[in-house]
Amino acid sequence: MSGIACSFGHYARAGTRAVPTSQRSELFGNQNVTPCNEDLVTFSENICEVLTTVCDRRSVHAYFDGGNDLDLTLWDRATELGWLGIGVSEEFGGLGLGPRGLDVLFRSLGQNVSPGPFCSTLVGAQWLSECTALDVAKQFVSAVVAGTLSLGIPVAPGGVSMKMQGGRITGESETLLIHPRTRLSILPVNNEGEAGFALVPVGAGDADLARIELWDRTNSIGRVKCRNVAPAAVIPDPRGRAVDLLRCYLALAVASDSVGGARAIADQTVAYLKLREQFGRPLASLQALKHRAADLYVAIVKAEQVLECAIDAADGDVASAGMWAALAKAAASEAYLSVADDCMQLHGGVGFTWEFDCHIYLKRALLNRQLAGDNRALRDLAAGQLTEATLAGITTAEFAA
Amino acid sequence: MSGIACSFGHYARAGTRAVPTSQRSELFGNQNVTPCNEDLVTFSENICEVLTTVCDRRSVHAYFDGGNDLDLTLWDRATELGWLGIGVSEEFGGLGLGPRGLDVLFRSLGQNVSPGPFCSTLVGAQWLSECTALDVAKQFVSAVVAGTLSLGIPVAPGGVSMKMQGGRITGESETLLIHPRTRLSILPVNNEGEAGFALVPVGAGDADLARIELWDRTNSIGRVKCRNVAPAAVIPDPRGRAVDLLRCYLALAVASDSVGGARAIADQTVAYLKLREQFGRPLASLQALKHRAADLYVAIVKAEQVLECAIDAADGDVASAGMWAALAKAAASEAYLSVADDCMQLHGGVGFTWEFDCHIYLKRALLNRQLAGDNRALRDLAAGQLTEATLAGITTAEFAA
Amino acid sequence: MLGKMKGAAMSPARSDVLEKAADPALFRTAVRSWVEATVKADRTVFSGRAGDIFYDRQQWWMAERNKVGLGTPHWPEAYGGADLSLKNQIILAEEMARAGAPVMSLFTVSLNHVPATLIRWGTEEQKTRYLPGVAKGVVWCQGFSEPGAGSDLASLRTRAVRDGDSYIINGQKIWSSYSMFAEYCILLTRTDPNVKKQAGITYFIMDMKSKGVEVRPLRQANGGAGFAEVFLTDVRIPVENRVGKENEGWTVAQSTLSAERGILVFESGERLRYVMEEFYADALRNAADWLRDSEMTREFVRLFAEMQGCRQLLRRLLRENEANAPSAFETVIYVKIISTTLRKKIGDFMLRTKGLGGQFHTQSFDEMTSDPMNIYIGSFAGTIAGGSNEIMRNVLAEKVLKMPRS
Amino acid sequence: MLGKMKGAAMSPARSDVLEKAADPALFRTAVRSWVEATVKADRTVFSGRAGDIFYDRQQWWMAERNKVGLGTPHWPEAYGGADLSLKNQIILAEEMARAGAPVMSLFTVSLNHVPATLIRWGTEEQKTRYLPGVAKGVVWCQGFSEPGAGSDLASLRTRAVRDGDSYIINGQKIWSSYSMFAEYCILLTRTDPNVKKQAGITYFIMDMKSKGVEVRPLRQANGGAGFAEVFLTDVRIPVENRVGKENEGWTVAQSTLSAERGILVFESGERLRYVMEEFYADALRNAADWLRDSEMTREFVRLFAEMQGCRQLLRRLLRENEANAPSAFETVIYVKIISTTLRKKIGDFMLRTKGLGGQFHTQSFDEMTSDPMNIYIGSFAGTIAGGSNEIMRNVLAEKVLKMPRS
Repeated sequence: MSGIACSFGHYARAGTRAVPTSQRSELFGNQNVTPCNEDLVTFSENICEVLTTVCDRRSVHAYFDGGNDLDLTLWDRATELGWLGIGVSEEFGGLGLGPRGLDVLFRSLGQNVSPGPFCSTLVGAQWLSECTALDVAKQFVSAVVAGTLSLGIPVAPGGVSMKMQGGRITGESETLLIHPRTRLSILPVNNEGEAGFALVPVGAGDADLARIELWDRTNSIGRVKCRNVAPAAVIPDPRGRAVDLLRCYLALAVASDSVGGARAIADQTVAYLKLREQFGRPLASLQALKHRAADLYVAIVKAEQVLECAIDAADGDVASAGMWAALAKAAASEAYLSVADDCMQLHGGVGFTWEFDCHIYLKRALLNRQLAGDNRALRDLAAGQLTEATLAGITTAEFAA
Repeated sequence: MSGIACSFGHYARAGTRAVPTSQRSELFGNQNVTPCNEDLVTFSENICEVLTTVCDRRSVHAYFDGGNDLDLTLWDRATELGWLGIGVSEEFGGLGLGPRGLDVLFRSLGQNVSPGPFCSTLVGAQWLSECTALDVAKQFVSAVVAGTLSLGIPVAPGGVSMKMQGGRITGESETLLIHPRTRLSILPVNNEGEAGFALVPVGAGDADLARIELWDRTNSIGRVKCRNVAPAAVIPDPRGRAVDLLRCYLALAVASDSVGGARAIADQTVAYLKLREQFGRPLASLQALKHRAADLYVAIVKAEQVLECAIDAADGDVASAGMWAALAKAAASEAYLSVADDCMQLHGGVGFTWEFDCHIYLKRALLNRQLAGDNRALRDLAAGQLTEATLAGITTAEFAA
Repeated sequence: MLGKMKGAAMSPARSDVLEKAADPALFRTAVRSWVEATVKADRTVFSGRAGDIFYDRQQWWMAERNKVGLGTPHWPEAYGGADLSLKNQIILAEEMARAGAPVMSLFTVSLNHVPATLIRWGTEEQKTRYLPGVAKGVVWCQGFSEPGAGSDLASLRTRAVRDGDSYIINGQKIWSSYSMFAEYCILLTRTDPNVKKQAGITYFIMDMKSKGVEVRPLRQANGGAGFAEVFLTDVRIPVENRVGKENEGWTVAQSTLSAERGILVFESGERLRYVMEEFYADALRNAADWLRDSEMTREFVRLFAEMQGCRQLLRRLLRENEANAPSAFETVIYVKIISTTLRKKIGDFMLRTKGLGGQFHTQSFDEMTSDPMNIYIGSFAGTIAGGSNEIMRNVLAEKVLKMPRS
Repeated sequence: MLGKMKGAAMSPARSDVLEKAADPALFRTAVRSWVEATVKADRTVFSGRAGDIFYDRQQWWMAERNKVGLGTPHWPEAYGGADLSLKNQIILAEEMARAGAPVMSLFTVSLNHVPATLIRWGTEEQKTRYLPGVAKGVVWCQGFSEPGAGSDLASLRTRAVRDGDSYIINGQKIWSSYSMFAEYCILLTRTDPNVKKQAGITYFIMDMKSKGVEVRPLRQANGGAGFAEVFLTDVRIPVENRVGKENEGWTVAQSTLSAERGILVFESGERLRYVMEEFYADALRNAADWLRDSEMTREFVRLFAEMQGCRQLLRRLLRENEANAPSAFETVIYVKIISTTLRKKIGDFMLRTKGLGGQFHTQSFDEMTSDPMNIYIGSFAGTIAGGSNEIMRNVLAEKVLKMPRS
């Protein structure tokens, strides 16, 4: 274990800032400096190491079959190790690594098809930290970092808003990405004519969460039915910036999860092809399968590179960040699905059994395709933004420094 | 040479009906009976045999480079052998084999990337034989069968019509599929408010043909500039049936040409892979290339089968014939292009040279994609017809017995 | 008309439906009205029932078909079949598809593989003993594949050792569909490990109630449990249950495998037609969002055309089979690759039209022919089993295109 | 600022542009204003000229670049180069792309392959004799591939036989770009046919004016004539023109080939960016039909994203090259496959947006960077040459994914 993961561990376990700010900025840089790749790689390796132990194949399968509480175990471990503060800035007790830090975490979680409310919570927290008044943000974001609060968010930001009248919300929400135990959700509202979001307590008598069972059992969604519920906070969004940012962060998270998952199942498949013999030789020695394997990695690298552009843009806070995030999510989730699909095929018969991992990755890939919005809609959005920028004579293809 | 091609040859050479009707219907059946596959196969083999001699690789390349008049040579030979009457019925001196006969011919021409005004002329004649008054049809169609008349037709029926006022046409036509020597063209007109077509003399002083050079030099297109031209005949089309039929026949012709071309270049590529050695063994023994080759044929068979459905429908004169023709053309031209593209790649360096055939097939495939209308437009049309039929409770998936 | 019908009076099972067999149009009408009425009854009998009704419903359906002589419609009369002409078999399959009648998947092996094998290779005693049971609903399974012998079937290692009047079997089979329900199993074993792998294989009929047979259901990726592993420990099979000679089982097995290329696939192609037509009609009825997206409607008509082309290809295969045309060898490869990948594409397309809703898990109890996720995930059974599409490409390249072996 | 600039005063060729090299922002500005002004002049000089102006224009452009010390910008100063940092090389390439400056394709070999080879393996005499000529516009070609040795380069058969102080060469080379214009050729020959194929190869510099050298231009699929066959009959090459030792040419050639993986590809990625951006801006200006078809606009933004991802990947490659990171081996494979197939897809997309008009043959005289048909057909040069994408997949599978050789 290198010093970095230990720092994280120690910092979180102590519950206070164990690593002095100066030392941490040396490690990860401040927001103006792109965090050094090596640090992020080490960080990522450490997360992987933990996930490989906690979230191993056997545990994931057992969770998939309802046989353990891996989601909760993982959440506790993530709290302990400080993962929950990776993106948000230091004033919330976070590490301030922003989109690049979140990418590292979501990629690892994707690699291990990990369950738990990570995506909705950390996307929601990142967004809250940037879109709400500091006192509101502090209250909720700090609780997320401390592991005592998880959040629900819309599956596809930009959908139908709930009506809010006289400070109260009534009605059924659109579909939310939300863990069954989550007690607070970000909901789009139309507050007497003004667009915005509300932070709504969930699970109390007047705001039931109706779960929807998914083919991908590593994720949870549902709808909230509100009867005259008073939100914990309201975030006005008259110009639609907040909804764009929420979609952007969610899209990035799904893209990271997708490339992580794609690489993991591809690696697993190549390993399987090396082991499995047919006609007296390993499948991996067959040229047609070699080319198929090569194509998997080409597809993954293509998606990873688009994602890289999108993270750069979000990290650099450039105007086209939302466009790139939308394109990255579309590219990554499609690559994930095509890779997972071909990996099931390349596994042959066993790949089609419940006991092998293929179907778990495939189902997660299928769900990812729908998260943050349908890919057609996301590309339409991107085309609209590209048009606007082009007409204004602004390029979207400049790299953020 | 089997008796069938000899019959054709003899029949045409004699200029009269040398084969008694009874005997011919025994060979090819009358219109109510699907012509026996075997006869068509023999017929097709005979056409191929002739084309292999007349329209060999060397001649096509020379034609492509402007070094011979293969288009005209081929036209003369086709006239002699009676190919020009293959589709139209006996009252025009034809063989009455309809869409199925035309398919056989166009497929063979496509196989050999043959030049000449076959597509526009035979599609035009078939259409005239069914859409015009018998006397008008007899005049023009018989001339086509006799080899003394070739026709121009719109590249994409359903486009912009020319204005016709007081029996005269003025203006520039849309793009036509038309041979430089062709002297009569079918043009869509708006005849004082009524939609229809006109048969317009071309090449005289008041109707210039402006040729447009194509990447695919085996085809000719151009536009006609009319100055107060009196058409040779007018075909009113108030309900749009004629335009639909023209598009249908053209789409079928392009589809046949496409599957013929695709199969030919695929065969040639597989033969090349067997000859060419690399790393001390034939390329054809490499499994990745075997799978690629297999995929070529799968793509071709898929397109051929859709075309088969479309020919069935046109032959059976079912209501959905136009829909199936549009879908077949889209499928076949896309398959052709993807096959020709991959064949160039599979040939390696030599495939990229002017001396090899790949580029000729590739360019014809690219042009085919645009003939009879853009494939997106054709599929939109098909979707519209499918919707109409479905709403009316009519199935389009019944085979024409 | 009735008087002219060939052999109409010969079979006691001849029914109102079968009596029309001489006239395709009348036969179609008769089948249609019978199947529609019966399937409606099916919905009454089984609607609302809980638990795994698959087995009951399959047996009920076999019994109903039997009542009108359609239990084994494509079999020769000599073995209790209706001996339908190809044309009538096509009509029957079309009408079954049209009515959405249950797919007889429980009986796939008994209806197709068993007769294809026994009629050619079985002893008279074997035919008399086993074939009549099929129409009565006796379920068979296939014991061919093994964990180490899938595409490379001939490398199978389940041992059979002669011991007096019987053979002792030890080994493990996998991907054995519905073996948990089966009374008998057609089994491939290795009797001589010291010769070329194809040369040491022997073919048996195994009673699934034999001591030493253990069936462990395998769960599929889509949650279903249609196949199982079969463990064989000192299972004793009498010599009279051997099919063909010792060590000649590979040749016998070729007959078994040829059963997979006929009317069976045809019917599933026909069903896909109705799935697509109904899907489109539903979309129009509900003014589905995706109809306003031309990218989607174009994709739909493209798939619709592929489906129609695939049906056309299946018709060609049936004609070629009937004529014993050598080209059937090529056609069946195209059918396999095209139909299985088409099913996957259609499943995926439908899934996308449902958006997020396509990801909601529904506990459907039917054979789930029209649930997009089931079509999509289930499609892998098609692209992998029965000679994976990769093997098919090898065969196409080497046997049809004559590309040299590496 | 000027005073601090490392080695600024050392080179007599230091120009106004190069003087800014210490500050990337200033350097960019200087390059931009120089290149824009010069390219505008280019349009004046060459517009309206008939005939094959390719050669003249390339030479003019090299001369212009030379005036500001940018003839061989990435070379070490010791060999007359500007010794630009990687950062500045990137800026230069970006600005060349931005301004649509001519691609220096005539000098691809002399600018990249020749120094990559000679600086490492050449004698002092060879370096002094040949390198300075490059900036003055001396054209080189590459004599590597043969009709029977493309992807399997090491199986080349052009013979070189020692005869006193020289070697006698006989054989045939193919795909030799711009060899019709070349003064010199870097040539691979077989000197020992009796050893492992890689072990008997020798590397030469050949004067193209030598007796026995015959160049026959080959026409490409898109009508261009950029490459040629080179026939060698009893060509005499003096021993001092051998690069490296006899029979060690294969090792030398690896340096030559490594030249293809750097800033050269990077610039072409940058150019693709502007092609796409201008294409979209044009479409908007002209309210092109396809903008109203969401299938097309979605495809465009997908390709736009791929293009951006490819540029990102190229930046990674440059960083890895600079750091001598072993991962560059893997990255360069991805770059090759992704950039070449992307170019093809973009060409095809643009073609489709033009409908039938895309099929009209235009007699464009420029390097045709933005004609869709030329991009599309020309893209095959990329997917085939420099190790076909099929070879790349083999290497990726075997060397990176460690899948065993068959």
